[in-house]
Amino acid sequence: TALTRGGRSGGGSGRRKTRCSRRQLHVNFKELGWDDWIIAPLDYEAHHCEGVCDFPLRSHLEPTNHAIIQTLMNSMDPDSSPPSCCVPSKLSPISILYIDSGNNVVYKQYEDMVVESCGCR
Amino acid sequence: TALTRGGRSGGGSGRRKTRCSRRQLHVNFKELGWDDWIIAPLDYEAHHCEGVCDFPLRSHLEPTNHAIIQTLMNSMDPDSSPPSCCVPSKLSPISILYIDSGNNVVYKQYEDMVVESCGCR
Amino acid sequence: EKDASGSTAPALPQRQLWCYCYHHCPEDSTNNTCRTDGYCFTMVDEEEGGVPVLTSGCLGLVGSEFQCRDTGNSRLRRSLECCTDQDYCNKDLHPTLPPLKTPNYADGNIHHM
Repeated sequence: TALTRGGRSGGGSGRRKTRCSRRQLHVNFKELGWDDWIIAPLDYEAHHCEGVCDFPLRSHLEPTNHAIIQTLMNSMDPDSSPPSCCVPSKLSPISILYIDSGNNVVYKQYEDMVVESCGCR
Repeated sequence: TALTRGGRSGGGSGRRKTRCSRRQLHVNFKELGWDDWIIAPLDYEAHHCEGVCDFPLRSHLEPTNHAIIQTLMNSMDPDSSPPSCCVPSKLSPISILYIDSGNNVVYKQYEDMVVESCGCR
Repeated sequence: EKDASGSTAPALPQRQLWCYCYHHCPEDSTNNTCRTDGYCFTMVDEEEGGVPVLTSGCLGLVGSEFQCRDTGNSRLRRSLECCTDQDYCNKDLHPTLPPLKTPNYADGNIHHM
């Protein structure tokens, strides 16, 4: 069979594996029912990480040695352990204006609210 | 139906979900075919993280704000995003004695080789 | 220096290396290239259906001793080669799938009818 480049499978109907990458996740505080204490913003783009972490783990996924070994073990024997998992490797904060329990209006920075990049861990 | 304590579901046949925790993963360098360059150790206990990250994310899982919000969004609409993932939150090194490309015997510490604790990210 | 599946431990490159990448390049990649503190690689692996697929890209320095050596015992056949001698060196890597492993029958258990 001819070698195919890039695509998970050549011309066939092969299922294309989507690898670990950053995806969209729009968070609406109103839908969460938090508009009774959050003034602004009422929604924001948080992103999330999703996709397979398969061998070899590319450099932009910043794998740890453990993630690499776990991925190798999984490729040898899938029952020995799951593959490593696609999770946020870099996060950033957002600031929220809200009403606290003492009825004061507070403007506070919440850490680790937005995914900047994903990795395999 | 009466409230029950601890069990995922009452007396019924409900499947008990295993939560995010540290599990065993014994790594055998010989089985990986690396005994031609690794002298010692030839195997070690690396552990791995596995299990569900469901609401509420307990404190020992050290969730980020993003993981908490993603878990909430997933519980509201499972199609919006996957749940947060059970991954190593603390890792430790091991030292390996090996033969390098110049045929020298080297003793080197490899970071992040053993899972010490797991978390939801 | 090129490192096949082989026994040599890769030397430790210091500078940033440019590599060709096909399939699963970083989000900010341009013209199918990526950059790393470690190695370029090219791999041929066999999909579930047996179709050999060629992929290439960047591997970080962390864990390169493990990934570049790979394991000869993965369930699906694959062959990965790493290089670091010059930018885009993985353009010249042409790994080939290892031969199929013939299942070993227990001696004497085969009865010829």
